[in-house]
Amino acid sequence: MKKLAFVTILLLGIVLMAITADFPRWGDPLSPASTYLSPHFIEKTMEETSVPNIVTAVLGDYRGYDTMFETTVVFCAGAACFFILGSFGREEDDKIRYFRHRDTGVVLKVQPHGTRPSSRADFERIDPTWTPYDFIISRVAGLMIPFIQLFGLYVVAHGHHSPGGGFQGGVILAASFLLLALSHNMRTLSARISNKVLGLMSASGVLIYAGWGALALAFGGNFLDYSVLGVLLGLDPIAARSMGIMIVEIGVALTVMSTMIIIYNNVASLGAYDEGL
Amino acid sequence: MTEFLQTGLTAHYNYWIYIILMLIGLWAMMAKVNLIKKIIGMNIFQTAIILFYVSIGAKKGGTIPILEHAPGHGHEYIMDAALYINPLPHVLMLTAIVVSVATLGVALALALKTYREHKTLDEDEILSHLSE
Amino acid sequence: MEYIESIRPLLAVLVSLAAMPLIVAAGKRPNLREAVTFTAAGIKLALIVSMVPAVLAGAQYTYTLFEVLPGVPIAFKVDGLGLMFALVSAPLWIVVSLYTIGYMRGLKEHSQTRFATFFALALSSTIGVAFSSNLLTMYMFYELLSLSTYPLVAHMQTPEARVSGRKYIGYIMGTSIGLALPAMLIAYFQAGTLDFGPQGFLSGNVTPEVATALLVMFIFGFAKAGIMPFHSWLPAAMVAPTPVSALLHAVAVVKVGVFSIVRIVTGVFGVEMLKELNLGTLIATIASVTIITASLIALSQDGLKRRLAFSTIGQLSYIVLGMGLLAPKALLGGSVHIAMHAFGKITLFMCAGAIFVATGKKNVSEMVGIGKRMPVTMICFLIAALSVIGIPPTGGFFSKWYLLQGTLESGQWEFMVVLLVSSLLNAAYFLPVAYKAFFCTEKENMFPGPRNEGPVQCTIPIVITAAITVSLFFFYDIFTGLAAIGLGVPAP
Amino acid sequence: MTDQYPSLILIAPLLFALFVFISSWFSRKPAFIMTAIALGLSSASAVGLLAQIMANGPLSYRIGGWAPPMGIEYYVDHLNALVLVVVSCLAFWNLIATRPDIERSYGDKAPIFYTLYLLSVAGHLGIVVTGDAFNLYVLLEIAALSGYALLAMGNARAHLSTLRYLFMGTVGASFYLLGVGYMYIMTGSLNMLDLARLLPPLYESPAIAAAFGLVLVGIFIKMAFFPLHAWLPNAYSDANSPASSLIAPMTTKVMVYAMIRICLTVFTPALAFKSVWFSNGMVWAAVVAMVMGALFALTQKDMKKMLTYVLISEVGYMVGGFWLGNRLGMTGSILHIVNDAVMTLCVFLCVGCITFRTGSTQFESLKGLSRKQPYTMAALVLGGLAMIGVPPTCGFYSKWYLILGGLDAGHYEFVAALVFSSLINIVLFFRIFEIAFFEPYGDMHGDHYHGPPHEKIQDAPWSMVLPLLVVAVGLIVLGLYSGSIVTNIIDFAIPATII
Repeated sequence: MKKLAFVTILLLGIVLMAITADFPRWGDPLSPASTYLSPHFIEKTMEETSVPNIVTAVLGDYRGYDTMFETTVVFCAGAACFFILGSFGREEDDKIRYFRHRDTGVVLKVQPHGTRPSSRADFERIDPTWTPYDFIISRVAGLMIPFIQLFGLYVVAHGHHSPGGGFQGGVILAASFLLLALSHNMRTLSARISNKVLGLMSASGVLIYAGWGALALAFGGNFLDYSVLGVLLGLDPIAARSMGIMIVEIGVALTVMSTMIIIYNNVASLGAYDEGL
Repeated sequence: MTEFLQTGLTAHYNYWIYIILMLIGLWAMMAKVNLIKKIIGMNIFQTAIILFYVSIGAKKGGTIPILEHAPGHGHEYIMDAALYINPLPHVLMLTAIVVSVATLGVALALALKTYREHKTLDEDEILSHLSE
Repeated sequence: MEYIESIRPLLAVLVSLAAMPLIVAAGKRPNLREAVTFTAAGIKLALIVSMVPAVLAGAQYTYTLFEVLPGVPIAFKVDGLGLMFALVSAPLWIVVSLYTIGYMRGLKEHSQTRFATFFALALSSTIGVAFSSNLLTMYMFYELLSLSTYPLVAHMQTPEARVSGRKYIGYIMGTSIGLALPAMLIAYFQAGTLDFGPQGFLSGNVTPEVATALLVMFIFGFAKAGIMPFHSWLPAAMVAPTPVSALLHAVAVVKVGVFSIVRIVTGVFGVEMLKELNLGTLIATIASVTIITASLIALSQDGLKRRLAFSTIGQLSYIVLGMGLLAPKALLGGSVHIAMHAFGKITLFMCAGAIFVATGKKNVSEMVGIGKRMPVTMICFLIAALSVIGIPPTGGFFSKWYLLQGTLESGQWEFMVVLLVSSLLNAAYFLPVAYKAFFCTEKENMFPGPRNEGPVQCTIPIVITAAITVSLFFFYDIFTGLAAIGLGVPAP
Repeated sequence: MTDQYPSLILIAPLLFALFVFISSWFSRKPAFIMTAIALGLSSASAVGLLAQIMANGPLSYRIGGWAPPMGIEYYVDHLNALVLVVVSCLAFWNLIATRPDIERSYGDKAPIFYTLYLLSVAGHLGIVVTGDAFNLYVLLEIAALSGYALLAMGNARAHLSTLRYLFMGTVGASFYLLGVGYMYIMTGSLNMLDLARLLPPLYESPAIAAAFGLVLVGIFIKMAFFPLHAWLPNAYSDANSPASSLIAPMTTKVMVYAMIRICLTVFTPALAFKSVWFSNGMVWAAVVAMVMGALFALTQKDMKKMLTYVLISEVGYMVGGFWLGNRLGMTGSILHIVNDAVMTLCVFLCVGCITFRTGSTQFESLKGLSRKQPYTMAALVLGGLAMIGVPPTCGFYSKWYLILGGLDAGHYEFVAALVFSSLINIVLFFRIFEIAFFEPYGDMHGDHYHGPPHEKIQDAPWSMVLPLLVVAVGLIVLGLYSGSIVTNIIDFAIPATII
C-alpha cells in the first residue's frame, strides 16, 4: 500500500513538474492573471466602491458572495463541532462534583444526586484535575487581553485602508479570549462569555452579512447589492457600498471570533466545557 | 545549464515548491496511520495550494494591493495597474484559508471522538478493534 | 382497416387491477373477497366479449394511454390474435377462481388473500400483454406478470418453494432483462419504432446478421415460452399450489411467453422478412428440439404435475414451431393451439389438484385405480389428454391438423415427422395414466372404498373446462376466425 | 420577486439555518417548522425558476449587481434548473419523511441537525446554481463540511468513517481548487462562461489539460467514482438514516451535475471530447465502476451497505452515459440524475423506516419483515424494481436512453455492463424480498408453512410511511413523465452541437 502510494505521488509530481513549464514566469507582469481582471480591480475599485484596500473591496463586494459563504463555512464548522462534541449544557446530576470554597480553599466532594453548596459567591465548581492559577501568568495575560482586543477592533475597523478586516480582526479577538481560557481556565471564560452567547453571536454574524445582502432584495436590487441600501443610510450608492462592506466585515468578525471560541471550547474539553484534556 | 538556472529555475521555482509541499502532504495522508499525522498532512496539502495561488498574484515591481495616496495633499490615489500586485488570488486564498481552518476544526473533533472511543489514534489498531 | 378509439381495452386490463385493493380490504371476510374476484372476472369477460363482433368484422380497438417516450407510447390495440388470447384467459380466470376456493379452503392454505391479490394482478398483466400495441407495452406487462407470479410460485414459503421462486425469477427476469430488453432496444435503435405492424417493423432496417441475432435473443429472451435450455423454471414452479400451476403454467404465464413470440414473429419481423432471410427453419428447429426432448423427459416423470409440466414445455413449442413454418395454415394452427392447449391442459392440472386434495397423492405410480374412486375427474382427465394428444372429438385436434397442413404447405416434411412422433409420445405419457386409473385388478387397486370426488368447487370447474374442450371440436371457428383475422390469413 | 428566484433558492435555507440555530438555544420546538418552511420556499422558487427558464430560456443573475467576470454570477439554464428542482424537492421531502427519526436520533441536538441540514442543502443548491468556478469550490466545502457533521452521528464506526470521508473529500476539493487555479493562471478568469470564451486558443496547452484532469479527479473523488469510491460505503452506511437518506441521493447526483457542467460549459464539448482515446477510456472506467459496484454489492450482508455499492454502480451509469458523447447518452445521464435521486431517496427512506423499528438492516434481521412493516416493504419493492429497471418505473426509462446511447456510440461494452448490473440488481433485491417476504420466523409444520398466528403490524409511524409511499408512487409517475422531461427540458440542456 505504501509503495503504491509512493509511486502514485511520484508520478503525480513528475507530471505536475513537467507542466510548470507551461506557466508564466513567476512575477511576470504580463501573465494572463495580472492582465485580465486585475487591472480592472486596481483601477476601478476606488471609483466603484471608494475603498482603497482593493482586497477588502473585492472580498466584501465584488466577490462578496464567496465571502458570505466563507463566513458560513466558519459558522458551519462551529455548528459541526458543537454537533459532534458539544451539548447544550443541561447538566445531569449523576456524577461526582467538586466545589472549592473561594476564601479557604476547602474542597467539597459531592456524590451523585447529593446536595450542592447553594452559594455561588462562596463556592466555585472545579474539576478533579484543578490546579491553582499561576499568579504571574494570569496577571500578565489579564493585562494584555484588553489591548489585544482593542487591536482586534482596530484591525476590523481599519480594513478599508490597511491590511485587515473581519477575518483577521475576528481571529485576533478570539485569540484574546483563548488567552483568557489558557491563562485561567475554561470555566473563567465560560463565566464571561457563555456558550449560548457564543452560539448566538456566531449565527448573528452570518445573519448580519446575509441579512444585509437580502435586504437589498427589498429595495429592488440583486442579492448583496449594497448600493441600493444607500437610501436606508442616507448615502449615495458608492458610499453605500463602502458602508456595506464595513457592515458585513463586522458580521464576519463576530462570527469568526465566536466560532473560533466555540471550536476551542468543544475540541479542548470534548464537549464537557470543563478543564479539558 | 546556466540558462536553465537563470530561466528554468528562477522562473518556475515557486511552482516547484508548491508541488513538493503538496506531495509531502499527500504522502502523509496516504502513508501515515496516525490520524493526527494525517490531519497535519491534509493541512500541508491545503497550504501548498494556497501558496500556489498566492504566487500567481505576485508581480515584479508590484506592492500590496492597497491604493496609495498620490503625492500632495489631495484625496487622489495612484491607480496604475502595474504598481500593485494582483488582488484576486489574495481574496481567493482568504477563503481557502478559512476553509482549511474550518476543515481542521471538524477533523480534530472527529479524531477526538474516535480517540475517546478507541483510546488510540492509530488507524490500524482502530480497525482491528472494530473488526473484533 | 377500421380503427375504433375506445377505452375498453384499458378497462379490461384495469378491472382486475382495481379489484386488488378491494381484495386486500376484504381479506378478513373470505366470501366477500371471492365475490369481488368473481365480479371483476365477470366484468372483464363481458368487456372482452363485447369487443368480439367488431374485431371479427375486421376492426381494431386502439387506445393510447401515455406517450412516455417520443414515438413509443404505452398503448393498447385489440386485434384478432390478442382478443383470441384474452378470450382464452378471461373465462378461465372465473373457472380457476372457483376451483381455487375448493382447493385452498380444502387444504386450509395460509395467506389466501395475498394469493387472490396477486392472482388478479397476474390476470391484468396477461390481458395487458394480449392487448399491447407495441413492444414496449408488451415488455412492461410481461415483466409485471413475472413479478406478480413470483409470490404465487413461492407461496408455500418452504425452503423448496423459495428455491423454486428464486429459480423462477432468475430465469424469467434474467432472460427478459438480459436478452429481450437489449434486443428491444437494438430493434428500436435500428427501426425507430416499436409498433407492431402487419408485416413487422424491422424489414429493411436491419442486416440479416443483426436480424438473426435479434431473433435468437427474442426467442430465448421470452423464457416464459419454455424453449430449451431456458425451461427448467417450469418444472420447478410446480411447487406452487395447483391453481397457480393450472392457470399460470397452463394458460397465463406460458401462453404469454409464446404469445410474445407470436408477436415477435408476426408483428416485429413479419412473415415475409423471415421467409426472405430463411430464418423460419431456425425457429422451427429450435422448437423441434424442445418438443422431442420435453416429451421424452415427460415419459420418465412420476410426479403427475411434473409430467404435465414437461408436456406443457413440449406443447408450447408446437406453437413456436407453427410460427417457424411460416405457412398460413401453420401460423393459424400455432395460434389456435394457444387456445386449444389452454383448455386441455388446465383441465389436466385441475384434475391433478383435485386428486391431491381428495387423496393426497402426487405421483402417477400411486394412482392405479383412482378412476374408481373419482370417476368424473378421471373421465375429464381422459378427455383433456385426448385433446392435448390431438385426437377428435376434442379441440386439440384442429390445431394439430392445421399444423400438419402447414408442414405440407411449406413442404418441410421433417417437421411433420416431428409432429407425428411427438403426438405418439404424448399418447405414451398420458394414456397409461388414464388406462391404469380405470382398468386394474382388484389387487392392484390402491383406492378401494366408495366413490369420493374432490370438493364440489373443484369438480365443477373440471367438468366445465372438459366440456369446453369437447365443444371446441364443434365450435372451433370463433378462435380460428379471430386468429385468422389477426394473422391476416384466410379463415378455413 | 419572480426575477429573484435564483437568489431565493439559496437565501431561504441559509437564513433559516441561522434562525434555527438561534432558536435552538431557546426552544427545540420551532426548528422543524422553520426548516420545513425554508425548504418549502426553496423548492417553490426552484420550480418557479424552472418554469421561467422553460418559458424564457437561460438567465444570468448578477450577485451584488456586478457584471461578470468581475463579480459572481448565477448562470441558470435548463440543466441546472432541473437539478435544482430535484435537489430542493428531495431535501424537502426527506425532511418531512424522517422527522420522527431525527427527533429520536438526535434528541436535544435536533435543531443543530436541522441547521446543518439546511446548510448542506444550501451548499448543494449553490453548486448547482453558480456560474463561477471558484464559487463552486466554496459551496463544495459548505456542502462537504455540513455533510461530515451530519454523517458523523451514527453507529460506533461512524466517526472514523466520516474522518476518512473528510480526508478524501478534502483532497477532492483541493484537487478541484488546484484545477481552477491552473485555469486561472492561464486565463485570468474564474467565470465559467468567460472561461469557455478564453479557453479555445489554449486547447493545446498541457496546463489546460492538467487543469481539466485535476478538476475531473477532484469531482470524481467527491462523487465516489470507482476506484475513488472507498470512502462512500462506510460513511453512508454508518451514519444515522435521516442523514444518509439526505446525502446519499443528493451528493453523488450534484457532483455528476458538476462534472457535466464543467465539461459542457467550461471546457466545452470541443475540448472534453477532443480526444477519442480519453472519452473511450472514461466509458471503460464507467463500465468497470458499474460492474465492480454491482459485484461488491453482491458480497454484502447488510442492506444499507449493499445499497451504497449499488449507488457506486449507478454513478457509473451516469458518468458512462455522459462520456458516450452523444445526445442519447447524455439524455440518459441527465435523466438518470433525476431518476436515481428519487430511487435512492426511496430505498434509503425504506432503510430509515426499517432501522426505526428494528435498529438494523442486516439481512438476518429482515426475516419476515413484510408482516411487521408491510408498507415499508411495499415501497422497497417499488424502489427495487426501479433500480432493476422494470417499466413503468422511472429507472427503466433512463436505462432506455443510456442503452440507446451506448448502441449509438458503438460502446457495446457499456450496454453489456448496464445489462449485467441490472441482472445483479435482480439478484440483490429479490434476495431481500425473499428474506423479507418468505423467510419464516414462525413454526414449520411438516413441509407446509402456515404462517405465524397473528403477527401484529408494527410499521414505522405514519408520518414516515406516508411520505415514503408518496416517493414510491412517484417512481412510477416520474417514469410516465420521462418523455416530457426529456423533450421539454433535457433536450434544451444539451448543446446543439452534440448529436
